[in-house]
Amino acid sequence: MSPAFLNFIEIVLNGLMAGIMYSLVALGFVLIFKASGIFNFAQGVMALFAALTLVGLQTGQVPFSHLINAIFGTELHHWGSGLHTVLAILFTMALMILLAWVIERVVLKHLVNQEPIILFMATIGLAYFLEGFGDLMWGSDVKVLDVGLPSGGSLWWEDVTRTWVTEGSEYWGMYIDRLDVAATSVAVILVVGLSAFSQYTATGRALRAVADDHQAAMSVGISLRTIWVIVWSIAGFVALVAGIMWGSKSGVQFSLSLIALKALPVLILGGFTSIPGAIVGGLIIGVGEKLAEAYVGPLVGGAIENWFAYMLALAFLLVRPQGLFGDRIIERI
Amino acid sequence: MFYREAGDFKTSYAADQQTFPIKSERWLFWAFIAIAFLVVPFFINDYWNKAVLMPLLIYAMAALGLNILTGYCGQVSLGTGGFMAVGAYACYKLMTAFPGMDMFSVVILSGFITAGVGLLFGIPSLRIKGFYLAVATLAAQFFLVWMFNKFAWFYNYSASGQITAPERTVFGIAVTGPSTTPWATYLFALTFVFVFGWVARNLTRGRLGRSWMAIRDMDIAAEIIGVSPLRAKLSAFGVSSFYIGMAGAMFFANYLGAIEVTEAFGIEKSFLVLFMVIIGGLGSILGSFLGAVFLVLLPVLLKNIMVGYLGWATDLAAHVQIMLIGGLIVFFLIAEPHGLAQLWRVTKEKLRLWPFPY
Amino acid sequence: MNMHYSSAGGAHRDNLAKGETLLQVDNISLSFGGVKAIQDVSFDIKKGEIRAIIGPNGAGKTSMLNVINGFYHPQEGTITFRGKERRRMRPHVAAQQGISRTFQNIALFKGMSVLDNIMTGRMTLQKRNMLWHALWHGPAQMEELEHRAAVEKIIDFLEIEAIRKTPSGRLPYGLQKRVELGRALAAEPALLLLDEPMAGMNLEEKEDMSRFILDVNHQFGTTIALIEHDMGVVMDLSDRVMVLDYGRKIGDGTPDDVRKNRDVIDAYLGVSHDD
Amino acid sequence: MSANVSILPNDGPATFPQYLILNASRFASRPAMRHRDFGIWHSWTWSEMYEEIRYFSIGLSKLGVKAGDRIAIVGQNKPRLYWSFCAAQALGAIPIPVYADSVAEEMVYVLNHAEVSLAICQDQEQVDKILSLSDELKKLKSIIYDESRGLQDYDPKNLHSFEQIQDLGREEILDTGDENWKKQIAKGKGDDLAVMLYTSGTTGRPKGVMLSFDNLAISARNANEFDHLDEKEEILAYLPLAWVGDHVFSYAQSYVAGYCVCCPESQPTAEECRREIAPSYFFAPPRVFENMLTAITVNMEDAGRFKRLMFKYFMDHAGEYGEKILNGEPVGFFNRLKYWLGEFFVYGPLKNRLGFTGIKVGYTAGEAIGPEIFRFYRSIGLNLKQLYGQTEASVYVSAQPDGQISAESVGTPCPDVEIEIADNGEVLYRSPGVFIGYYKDDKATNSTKTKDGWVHTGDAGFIDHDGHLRIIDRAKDVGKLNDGSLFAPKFIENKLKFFPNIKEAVAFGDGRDMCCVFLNIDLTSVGNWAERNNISYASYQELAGHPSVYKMMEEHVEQVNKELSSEEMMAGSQIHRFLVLHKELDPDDGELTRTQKVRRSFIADRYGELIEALYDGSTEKFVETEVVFEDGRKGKISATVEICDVTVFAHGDKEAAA
Repeated sequence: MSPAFLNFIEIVLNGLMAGIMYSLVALGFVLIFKASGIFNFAQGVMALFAALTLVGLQTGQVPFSHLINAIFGTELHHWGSGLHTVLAILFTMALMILLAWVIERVVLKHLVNQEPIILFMATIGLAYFLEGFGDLMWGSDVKVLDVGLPSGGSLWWEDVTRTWVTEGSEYWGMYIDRLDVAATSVAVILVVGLSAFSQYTATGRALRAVADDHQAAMSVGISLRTIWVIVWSIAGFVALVAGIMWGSKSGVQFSLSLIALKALPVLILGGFTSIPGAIVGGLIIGVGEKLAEAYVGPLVGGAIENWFAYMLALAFLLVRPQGLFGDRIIERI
Repeated sequence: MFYREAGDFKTSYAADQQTFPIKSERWLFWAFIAIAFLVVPFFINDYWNKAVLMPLLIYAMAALGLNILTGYCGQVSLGTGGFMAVGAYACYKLMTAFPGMDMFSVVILSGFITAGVGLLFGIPSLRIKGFYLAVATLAAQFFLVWMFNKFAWFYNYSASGQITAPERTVFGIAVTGPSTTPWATYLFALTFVFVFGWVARNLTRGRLGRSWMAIRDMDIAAEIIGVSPLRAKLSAFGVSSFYIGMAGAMFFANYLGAIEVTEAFGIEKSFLVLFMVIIGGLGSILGSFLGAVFLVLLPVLLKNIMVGYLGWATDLAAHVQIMLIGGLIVFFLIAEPHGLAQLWRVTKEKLRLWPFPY
Repeated sequence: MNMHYSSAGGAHRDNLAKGETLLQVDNISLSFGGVKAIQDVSFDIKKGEIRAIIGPNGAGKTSMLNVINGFYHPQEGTITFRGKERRRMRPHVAAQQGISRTFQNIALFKGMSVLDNIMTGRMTLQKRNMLWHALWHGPAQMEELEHRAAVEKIIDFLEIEAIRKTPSGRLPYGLQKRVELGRALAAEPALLLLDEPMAGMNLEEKEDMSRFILDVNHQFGTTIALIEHDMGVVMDLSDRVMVLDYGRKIGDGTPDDVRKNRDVIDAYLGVSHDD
Repeated sequence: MSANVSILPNDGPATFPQYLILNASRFASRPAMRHRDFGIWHSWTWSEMYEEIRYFSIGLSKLGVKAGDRIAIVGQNKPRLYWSFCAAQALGAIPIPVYADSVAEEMVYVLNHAEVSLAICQDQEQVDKILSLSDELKKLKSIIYDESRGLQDYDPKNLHSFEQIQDLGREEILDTGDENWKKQIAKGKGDDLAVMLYTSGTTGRPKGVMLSFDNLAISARNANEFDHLDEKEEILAYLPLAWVGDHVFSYAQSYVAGYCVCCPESQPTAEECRREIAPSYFFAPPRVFENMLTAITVNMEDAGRFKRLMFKYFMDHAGEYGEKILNGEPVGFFNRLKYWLGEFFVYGPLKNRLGFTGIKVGYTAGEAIGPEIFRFYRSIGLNLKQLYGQTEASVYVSAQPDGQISAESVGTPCPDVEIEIADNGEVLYRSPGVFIGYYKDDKATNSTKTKDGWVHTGDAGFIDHDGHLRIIDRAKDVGKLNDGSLFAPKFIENKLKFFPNIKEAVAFGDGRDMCCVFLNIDLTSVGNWAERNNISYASYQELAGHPSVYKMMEEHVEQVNKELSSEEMMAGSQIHRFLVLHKELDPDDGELTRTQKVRRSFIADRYGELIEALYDGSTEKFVETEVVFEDGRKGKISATVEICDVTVFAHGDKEAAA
C-alpha cells in the first residue's frame, strides 16, 4: 500500500474515533429531546461540570474556596487528600443525578407547555449558570484529568502498520492515540448499553412511550416528571462519560463546554430524535471533518474544522430536510 | 392608575394606528427622546459613554435586527456575531478604501453589505425550519469568523490581524478614531438607533410586518393566505442583517476602535444578542431596547458591586456574574416567558384597567 | 353604514357571467406514498354558486381543497381556473389569483389582533414595497389606511366590532371561526373555500354562520365551495353537492338529487365506515 | 355654507329646523354630531349636518311628503335617524319615533293609530318587521332605510335608501333651488305640533303624546340655563329614540344649546364609546347606575387583596367627605388631602374607566334610586342629580339645583314650572312644556290635563321643608290614617329598608289609628354585627328575638320617625309600634313575589294575630306559622314575638331636628 493510501486510512480511522466522541455528546441531546422535546444546550456544560467535579473530588479541592476566601479572608485550597477515582466517579454521578432533579424542580416544572424556543433559551441560561457555578466551585484554571486511561500513541500499531507499506517508501506507521481507542470502546459500550436499556427495561420502554406521545404515556400512568428526572440523569451520565473522555484528552477547561457545539451538526445530520442517527451522523462528521482538514484545509489556509461540519450538515439538509433517518414530512393543514 | 384615557377618541384610522395611541404615553416618549438628545450630551463622560451608553445603543440596534428575524418572523438565528463581524469588516474596508466617505454613509453601506450576506445565509430557511435552521445559522457564525481571520485582505494585511478604525468625521466632528469626544460618538449612535428604531417600527406595523408575523405564527396558513414564504423570510433575513451589520460597524468603528474578530464577534456575541431579544421580548421593538438595557446594565452593576464595593478578585466576580446572568435568564423565562416588553404591556394594561383587575 | 364593496370577486374581476364555469377539475388523482387520497375525480364549480363537498371522514374532502389551492400537487389530472389550465403552483400564487380559504382546524395567527389577522387577508392586494414601508408616512400609510377601511367594512359585516383589537388567540371558538372567515373575505376572493365552517359550533352559531355565508354569496356574488358535515346546513345552503367516498366521487348534483342517490345513502348509512 | 339666517323669525328661532339654520351659521364649524362607525369617530359640524338634512328633507318632499304627514322613525341611535326628525319637521311633517325593539303587534297599533305614511328604518331587521306587517298597515306608502346591508335583493318599489333620497334632494336643489324649503321652515310656529311620542303605559294601549315646538324648545332652553349647558357639551345618545328623555337630551337641548351628540357604534360597544367620548352631560335611569355599581363591586371582588383594601379605605373616606367636598362644604385640610390621594388612586381611575371623567352634570330619573347608589357616585365626585319628569311635561317637572342634593328628593320645580300637591297627595304641575294632548284620545287628555293647564302626574308626593319635591308612591297606593294624615306605606318601608340591618319591612296603617310595622332583619349584616359583639345565636329566630337586636331596631325606627316628623305631611304617619318577625319573609311561603316584592294583603292575612297584637297594646304574642322547607316538606315554627313601642316626635320637635 502506498503511504498516501495509508495516510488516508489513518485519517479515516482518526475521523471515526473523533466521530464517536461527537456521537457521545450528541447522544445526550437526543435522549433529552426525544423524551421532552427540549433542545438541551447545556449538554456540553454538563460535561464540563461533571469533569470539573471529578477532578475536584479526585484532587481534594475545597469547593467554593475562592468565594469563601474572598468573603471570610481565609486561605482554603485543598483538603488533606483526594478521593479514589472510582469513588470520585460515583460521587460525581450522584451529583449529576441531584442536578437533574434540581433542574426538573426549579426549571422545567415551571416551563411545561412553553414554546420550544423558550425551553431552548432556558437551557442556554442553564448553561451559563452551570458554567459560572462550576468555575465558582472548582476554579477556572486548566486541570489535568487522569482516571487511569491509557494515553499516547500506540507503538504496537505503528509497528504493525509500518510493515504494510509498499517496499521502498518512507513511512513511519500510523498514529493512533490509545486514549481514542479507549474512548471509542467506552462509547460503543455506552451506546449498546443505552440501547439495551431502552429496549429491555420497563423504564426504557416508558421513556420511549413518552417520546411517542406524552398524553398516551401519562394515561398509562407514567409520571412525566419522573421521566424527565430519569432522562436528565441519564443525560448527566452521558455527559460525565463525555467529560471524562474529552477531559482526559485535552484537559478540563472552559473550551470543553464548546464540544456541545461540535455535536450540533451531528444532530442536524442524524436528526434530533434518532439514536442511530446520532451515531452515524457523528461518524460522518468525524470522518468528513478530518478528511476536509487534511485535503481541503491546506488549500484555504487551514483551521476549517470550526465550520466545515456545519457546512456539511447544511448542504446535506438542503437536499434532505428531514435528516438522515427522519421520515418524509407531509405537511397538513 | 396614571392613565386618563376617557375623552381621547380617534377620528381617523391614522390616529387609531399610531405608535402611541394614548396621549400621555406620547408625551412621555417625546420627553424621553428630548432628554436623550438634548440633555444627556451635556453631562456625558467617558466612563458612562464607554461602559453604558455606547454598548447599550449598539446592542439595541443589533437586538432590533435579531428581533425582526426571530421575534417577528420566527426564524431563530445564532449567527448574529458573524453578521456583526461582516458589518465591522465592511465598515473597515470602506473606511480605508474610501477615506473621503462620511461616517453615516459608511455605516449604512456596511449595513447593506451585511444584508447581502444575510440574504445568502437566509436561503436555507426556505427548506429547513426550527432548530435545524438555528443550528444551520451557526455555520454562518463559524464560517464568517474563520473567513475574516484567515484572509489577510480583510484586515489589510496588518501584522496583528486586528483592524483599527481611522479617524472619520461627520459635519467636521470626529466620530471615530482616537480623538473623538464621548458626546460625539454618543449622538452619532443615538441618531442611528433613533432613526432605525423608527424604521423598524414602520416595517413591522404594515403589510411586511404582518407577513413576517404570519409566517411566524403559522407558516402554512400564511402561504395559503397569500404570503410568499420566499419573500417574507428573505426580507426578514435581509432587514435583520442590515441592522446587525450597522450595529457591527458601530461596534467596531465608534465604540471599540480596534478589534480582533474571534474575540469581538465570537459565538458568545450571538448568544448575548439572542438573550437580549428573549429577555426583552420577542416580537417587540420596545423589547429590543429593554433587553439591551438589561443585559448591558446588569454586568456593569454586578461588577461595580463585587469588584468595586466588595473588593473581590475580577475572575471570581466574573464567575459569579455569569452564574447570576444565567440564573436570571432562567428566572425571567419562568416568570415571564415573553420578556420585559410583555411585563411592561401587562403592567400598563393593569394600570389602564386600574382599579379593576380586568 | 352601507357597503361599498365591489361585487363579483372584488379585486379579482373577470369577465365570467354568473353560471359559467369558474373552476374545472379533471381526473385528479393524489396519493401520499402508497395511500391514495383522491382517485380520478372530476367536477366543476360555477361562478356565483355555493358548491358543497361532502363525504365521510377520510373521504378526501380536505385534500381536494388543498389541491384546489395549490397546497397539494396531484400526481395526475388538470385544474383549470378561469379558463386557464395550471400546473404546479404554490399556494400563495393561487391566493393571488383569487382563491382564499378557511381551515378545518382554526389557523388564525394567534399572536395578532383580530384586526391584524383580517388585514393579513389583504396581503395579496397591497402593493407598496419595503422602502415605502420603511418611510411609512406617505404612500405606505395611505395604502394601509385604505385597506384598514376595507377591513372595517368586513368587521362591520361580520358584526365583530367589539373584538377588533382583541388578540385572536383569546377569542372563543365560534368567534375565531368568524374571524377566519373575515380574513378569507378580506382578500375579496373570486373563489372562497370553506373547510367545515360550522364544525364544533352550537345551533345559534351555526345559524349566524349560515347567514354570513349566504350574505357573502348574495351581496358580493362570491363563489363558494364548502365542506360541511351538518347535512341540514349543506342541503339548505348549497346549490350543488358533490359526494366523495374513499377518494372517489360517488355523487354530484342538486341537494335533492344527492339525497336520492343510492351510493350516497349506502356510503352514509352503510356499515363500512366508523365515522 | 348656504344657511341663511335672515329667514328666521325676528324673535329668534321657534322650531328645530329654524334652530338648525341658526346653528349652521353661529356654530358652523363646531361639531353637531359624532358617530362611531367602522371603528373610528366620524363627525359632522353644524353646517355639514345642515347640508345632510337639507338634501334629505328636500328629497322627502320630492318623494311626496307634505305638511301634516306622519313619519315613523324606527331604530337605534344613529345620526341619520336624528336627522330625519329635523328633515320631517322642516316640511311640517310629524316624526314619530318607535321603539326599535317593540313587538310586531305593538308597532302595528302605533303606526296605524298615528296614520303613518312613511317609515324611516335603521336596517334590514326593521324593514323586515314592517314589511311583514304591510297587509295591516294600510296607510304606509314607502320605507326608507339607513343601512343597506341585506336589502339589495328586496323589491325596490316603495323601498328607498337614505342616499337615494338625498340624491333626489340634490337634484331638486340643482333644478329649482331650495327657496321653497326655506320658506316652509320660516313658516314654522312655536305652537305647531313638533313630535308625537307614544308612551308605553303600564296598562292599556300606548298613548300618543303630542308635543309642540314651544313645549320642547322652551323646556330645553330652561334646562340648558338651569345646568349652564352650552355648545361645548358632548353627550352620548344611547337611550331609545322613542323615549322622551332621549328626544329632549339628544335632540331638543342639543339644537337649542348647539352641543354635540355622539352615537355609539353598536350596543356591545356602547360602554367603550362612552369611555372614548367622556360625555360632559349624561343621563341614565337608576337601573344603569345600579348595574354599573354592581359591575364595579363584582370586579373589585376579583381584585387582589391590596387593591381591595385600598379601594375600601378610600371609598370609606369618600363616603364620609366626598359629598361634602362636592357640595362645597368646609372640610379639613388632611381630609381634603386624603380625598385628593383617593382621587389619584381610586376615584379618578374609576371615573376614567366608566368614561365619567368629563361629566359636568349627570341625571338620574324614572324611579327612586337607592341612596347608597346615589351617594356612591356623588362621593367619588360625580355631580349626579335627580330629576322628576314626564313625557307629558317634555321631561322637566322638578330637578335638583347644584349644591342642593339629597338622595330622597327630586329637587325644586324647574324654571317656569308650578307644582301643587292635591289633597289626596297627588302631584300636579303646570309648565310651558305641558303637552298639547293625547292624539285621538280626548277622554284621556281631559282626565289628565285640567282646563287651566294643570297636569295630574298620578304620583303622590309632598314638598319637604327645603322646598324640594319628594315622590312617595303611586297616588292610588297612598292611604289615610283615621286622623286624616297621609299614609304612604312604600315610602315608610323604603326608609326602613335603607338601613342595611333591615331586610324587609311591612307597614300597616290605612284606616287605622296609627302606623305599625313588621320588620325582617338582614341576617348577613346583623349576623356580622352579632359576631363582632360576641352575641351568639343559633338561628334567625333566636337572633331576631335578641334584646340587643330589638334595641338596634328601635334605634332605626326612631331614626325614621325623626325623619318623618321633620316633614309636615308625613309627621302623622310615624311608626308607633313594631315587631321583628320570627321568620324571614320568603317567596316559597308566598309572602314575597318572585321578584322579592312584599305581598301586603297575604301577609296581613297570614299574620292577622300579630297585627291584632300590634294594635291591642300587648307586649308579646305567641304565634305558630306553617312554613315550607327547602326540600318541599311542610312544618310549623312557633315563637313568642315581642312587640316594642317607639318614641314618636312632634313635627318641628327640637330634639328631632337635632
